[in-house]
Amino acid sequence: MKRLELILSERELDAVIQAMEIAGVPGYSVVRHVTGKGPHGSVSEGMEFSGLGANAHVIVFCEADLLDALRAALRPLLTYYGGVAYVTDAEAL
Amino acid sequence: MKRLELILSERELDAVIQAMEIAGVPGYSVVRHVTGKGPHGSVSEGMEFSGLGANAHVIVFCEADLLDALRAALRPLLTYYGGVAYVTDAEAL
Amino acid sequence: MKRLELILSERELDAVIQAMEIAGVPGYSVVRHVTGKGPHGSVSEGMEFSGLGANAHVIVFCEADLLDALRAALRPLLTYYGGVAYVTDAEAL
Amino acid sequence: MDPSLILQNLVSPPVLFFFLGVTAVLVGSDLEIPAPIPKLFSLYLLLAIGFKGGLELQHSGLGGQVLPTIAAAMAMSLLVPLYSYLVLKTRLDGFNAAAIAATYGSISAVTFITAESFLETQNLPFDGFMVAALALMESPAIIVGLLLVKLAAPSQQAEGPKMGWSSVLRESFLNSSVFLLVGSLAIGLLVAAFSPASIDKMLPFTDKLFYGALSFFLLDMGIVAAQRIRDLRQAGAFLIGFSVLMPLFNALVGTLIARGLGLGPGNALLFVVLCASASYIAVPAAMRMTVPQANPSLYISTALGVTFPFNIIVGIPLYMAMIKALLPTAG
Amino acid sequence: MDPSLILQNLVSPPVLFFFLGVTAVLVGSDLEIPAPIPKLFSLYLLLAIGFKGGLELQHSGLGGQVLPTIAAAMAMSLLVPLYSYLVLKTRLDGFNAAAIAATYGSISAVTFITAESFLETQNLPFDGFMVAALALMESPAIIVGLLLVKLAAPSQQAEGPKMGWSSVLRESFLNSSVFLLVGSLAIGLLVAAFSPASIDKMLPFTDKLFYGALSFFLLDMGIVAAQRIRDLRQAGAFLIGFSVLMPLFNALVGTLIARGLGLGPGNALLFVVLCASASYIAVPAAMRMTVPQANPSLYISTALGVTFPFNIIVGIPLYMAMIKALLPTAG
Amino acid sequence: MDPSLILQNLVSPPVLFFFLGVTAVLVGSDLEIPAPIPKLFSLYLLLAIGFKGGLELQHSGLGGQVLPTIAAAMAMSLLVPLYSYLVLKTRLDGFNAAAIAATYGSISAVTFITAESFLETQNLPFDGFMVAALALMESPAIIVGLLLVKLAAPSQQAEGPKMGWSSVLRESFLNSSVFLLVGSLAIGLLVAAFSPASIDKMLPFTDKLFYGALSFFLLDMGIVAAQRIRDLRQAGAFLIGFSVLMPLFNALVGTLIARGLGLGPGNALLFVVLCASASYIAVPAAMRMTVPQANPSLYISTALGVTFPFNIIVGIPLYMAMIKALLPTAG
Ligand SMILES: Nc1ncnc2c1ncn2[C@@H]1O[C@H](COP(=O)(O)O)[C@@H](O)[C@H]1O
Ligand SMILES: Nc1ncnc2c1ncn2[C@@H]1O[C@H](COP(=O)(O)O)[C@@H](O)[C@H]1O
Ligand SMILES: Nc1ncnc2c1ncn2[C@@H]1O[C@H](COP(=O)(O)O)[C@@H](O)[C@H]1O
Ligand code: NA
Ligand code: NA
Ligand code: NA
Repeated sequence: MKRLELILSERELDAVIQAMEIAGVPGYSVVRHVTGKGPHGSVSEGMEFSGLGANAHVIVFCEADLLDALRAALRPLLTYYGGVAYVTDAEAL
Repeated sequence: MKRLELILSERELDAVIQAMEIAGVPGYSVVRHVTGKGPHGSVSEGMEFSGLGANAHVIVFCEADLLDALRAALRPLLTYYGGVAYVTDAEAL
Repeated sequence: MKRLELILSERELDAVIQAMEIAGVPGYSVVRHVTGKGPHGSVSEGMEFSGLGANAHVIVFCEADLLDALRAALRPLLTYYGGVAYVTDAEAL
Repeated sequence: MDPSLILQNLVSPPVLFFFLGVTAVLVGSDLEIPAPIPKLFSLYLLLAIGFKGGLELQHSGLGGQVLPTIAAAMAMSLLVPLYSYLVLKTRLDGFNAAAIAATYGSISAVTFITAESFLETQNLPFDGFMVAALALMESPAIIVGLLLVKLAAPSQQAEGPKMGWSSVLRESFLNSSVFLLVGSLAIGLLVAAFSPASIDKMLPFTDKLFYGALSFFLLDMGIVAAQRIRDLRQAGAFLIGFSVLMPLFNALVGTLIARGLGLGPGNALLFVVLCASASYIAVPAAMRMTVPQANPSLYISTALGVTFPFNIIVGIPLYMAMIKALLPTAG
Repeated sequence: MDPSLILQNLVSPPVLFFFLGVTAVLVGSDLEIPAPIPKLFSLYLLLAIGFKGGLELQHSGLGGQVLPTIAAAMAMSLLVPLYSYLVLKTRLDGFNAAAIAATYGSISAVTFITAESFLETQNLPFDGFMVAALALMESPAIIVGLLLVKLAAPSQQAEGPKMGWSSVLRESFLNSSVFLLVGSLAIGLLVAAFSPASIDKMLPFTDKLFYGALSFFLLDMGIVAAQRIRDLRQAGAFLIGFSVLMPLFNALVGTLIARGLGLGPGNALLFVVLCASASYIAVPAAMRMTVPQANPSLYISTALGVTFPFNIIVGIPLYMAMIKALLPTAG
Repeated sequence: MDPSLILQNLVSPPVLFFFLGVTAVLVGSDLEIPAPIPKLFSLYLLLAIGFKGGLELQHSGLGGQVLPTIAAAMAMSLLVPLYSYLVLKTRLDGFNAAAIAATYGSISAVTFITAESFLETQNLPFDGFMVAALALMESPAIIVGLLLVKLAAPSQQAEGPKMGWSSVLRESFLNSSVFLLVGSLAIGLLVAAFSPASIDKMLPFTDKLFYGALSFFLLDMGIVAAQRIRDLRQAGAFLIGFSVLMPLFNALVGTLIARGLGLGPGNALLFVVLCASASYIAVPAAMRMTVPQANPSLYISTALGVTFPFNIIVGIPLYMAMIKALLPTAG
């Protein structure tokens, strides 16, 4: 099994989840209110009241053979909007 | 060292933590307010006001030889209530 | 690539981030409101109103050769204040 | 019946804000009220309704209609799940039937509050002891629901981790909404009896803000209810029909009991609303924990997606008309 | 002009709490108002201002100056981004120029509210229909901003994931702040027309608390604005100059239009503040989603770090003086 | 002494809601008030108490008893930690002794507020400058605590990352609760002096809601305090004894000082409560950061699990009785 994790702006969360569902993930988990820093600068929760939001952390456990479809679906979104995506190995407990 | 991570409903969190403590984990960390989707459907925070709650994300760093005890303690809970548990390799910084 | 993750008290978060930035991390992500238990006892969010805060979960994706600098910068803080730091392998999606 | 009552109810701020929340979801606005803001309002409403009920209960005492009314309310919270279960069992498995049955035996505090606001705009009096009835209907319904599960599926239930009776009873009697409601009621009673000078200092918070806070909360309830509408496809026509017809039937039974008890029109409406409403706070949370085999989409979407809107939009004025028609004291 | 007006404004609680928030950041205090508390106050202020505006709009009706004023406001929200874009394009790329232009075409609800509070302390009357103008200026500015992007950088835009017009229009008309404001305005209208008895029950929440809640929210705005000051270095002297001079110019244009419309001094000030203020709620969120190529630090730090403080501290009394000097009905 | 005073205090809404919170934990209810709701109330209470204190301070001025009282309060916040340290050092290591000592030198704003509410129900007047005393007692206690650490364990302290005096002083004077309190006090002063017309617009928020908001917050404090009771086993009999006897002793010293200052019974009670209460807001947060070697369970569970409940339940009426017995102006 693989563990895919994405960190991206909350504003793009819906688009990313839709893309993942179309790619066929068996499930996913999302933590919102994530702050951080990356190539596009700092992200804080200070503007949350304005609807600007912070980042979201998405975790997906899936079979290795789904990664290609996910890469194809998610890369354009991450390139255009920013955000990171990394994969690690995982095995069910 | 191993990194065990669980995602399950907040309502079962106390039972899971109790089981882990009996199994002898050296520590654990919990993030609440996790949303997601799995075999049992979508989980949102929309009903938080009703006490229904969302999911929790639990992380445990422990020795590999503790995993059998944790598996024995946690599997029945996850099978009955739902939720996922995965293990990855980790080393102390 | 490596995935470094830290869990430590929110009160030390600023010091840890500053140390990481000096060490040259390309980015980081932070989840606050993390509860847990470790060698120094339980941490809840019950005292959040008092400014005592809970824990923070920090994730850094970086090249392996940065780990030595990060270890040197972060070990003293974790030893003095408490908290854990683990590294796993990761590859970009 | 008087159609102006329904219109009157439709243009009240709480109902309009509920509609606004529903509309937000239907048109695709990103309006949301993030957690835990709805919880703040939910806690506030329970605290305020309990406190006010306690103040009034102290004045009315436990004589007259008080104890019979409370007893009748508790009886309804035992009876409704039983006959609901028989209806539901015709189409659903035991777990889901029991969970939905328990939901309809219990009550919706917000529907009750909205009915109180409706009565106030109609200048119809009602009594504080009705809040005690409200508080005492949640626990029996939860217990009946779990008994039904044990009866219906004793073997399957045994497969899971042991769920002792102590945790079931704790969930029934000590779940946060029942606890806060009963506790605030007791505080209201004590304060009215022994510290009347401090009542005036509480009222700006518990009383003056109440209507506005209810309206704000209903904005969120509208959003959440509309988000549940999608789940209704899963529920199907049978369940949707159930979630409109069962409240109507319960309202009729409630009206007849209210008549038997000799309640005035204000208390009668509150009694009927308790019978006709379904819980989406304490019971779903209890069922999620104690009957994980049941599908939460079913009991939440029926109670919150159909019965709740039906009650606050059409039900309350409709039940008022029913009461006016059937109660000798009313009309 | 009358310098005591500026002083008067400086010592009002909302402005003082804004300063307190700024000071907290400057001296390094760890004072923070964690999410989602600011969102609660932001939702509350929009709901309350909309509701009150609706109540008043029902009384004033749509006759007289109402429709011309609203039309003029909408025209300004189209015009301001156009000429702002021309100025900005001299130094910035098309994406950033368009995003900042849209920001200045739109409005700041909190600046508007602060101006209302200022008028109340000056005992100057104003009308509810100005809230309708406020609500209707956000969407056109967003649309113009996106049109400018399409014009300025049609090829680059095409590189990203397709962003259909439907989602652009939804973001313009249905974003949460526009939606809540318009919805609450409509509710206020309906309630004033059909349920006047419930108005008094809403006022403790929507009216009495308003000033204190505004002050509390401005404490947070002070913190957030001061945290943006660091970003101003990135913005540079040109943009800082823009974010003071453009509001002044817009205020002058607004004053002349108000004169042409024959507005009284109260409505004139609100009109001018709408022209002179820049959005840090709806527009930045819309731009972040639809023009990700623009740098949010630029449009947020100018609108929130410079123009907003300038307006609530100096601008409001300054514009009042301008109006007194230029309007025959004032002074 | 008059036992009815204790009874009177026990049945006031704030104390009853505190009990309700404690009860929730003891009986195992899942009632919880999720973060950051308690923070909202805590910020609100500090803002409101500061603002009201500032308004009143403007009227009373700095003459008469004002400056001597404030000086005496600050002296107590230096003295109490010193003699507390000597007592604590007999059983505890230097780090823990210093941290607990600092906690008892500082004050509990909620205890102070509860005492004010108690005085109001007793119709006893008190002055706004007592809030200034409250605000000025937090910082000295933190500084003495850190000095004690440096004296007691100079070598061990050196092992950790360098903690400069600048960050210690910032933590003492600029931590969020001291900053918000002092800032709101200053705003209250300025508004009373220069913008009296806006006072009435603030009062529904800062004044009318206050008592209800305090009661709601104490519900949470009851939950949190009861959750700390488990930690008391770790603290042991010595510390539990300390956390009841030390406040009593400090109250006695405070009463004598109040007598020397010639304070009226209202101000005297507030002064005594400042001396007798222990901080669970600013000081624990400061100690957690600057003395990580001390065990937070010890200083939090004593201040919050024992001293705080003792003070608001028994202490306040007891100290009032003490004052009536010992002050010539009272009784
Ligand atoms: N190297 C990294 N390690 C961890 N998180 C990162 C890293 N780079 C970016 N992020 C997260 O991804 C978010 C979006 O990044 P970006 O928009 O590419 O700057 C940032 O705000 C961080 O939360
Ligand atoms: N494949 C997956 N990847 C990530 N999270 C998952 C996955 N499957 C389930 N989850 C999480 O586990 C929760 C409980 O799953 P379940 O009750 O089994 O549907 C879901 O709501 C998700 O948050
Ligand atoms: N073995 C562990 N696994 C996961 N989290 C841990 C572990 N040990 C400690 N932690 C987290 O690190 C925090 C600080 O630990 P400490 O101060 O060392 O007790 C704890 O409150 C936990 O959230
Ligand atoms: Na019912
Ligand atoms: Na504008
Ligand atoms: Na003290």
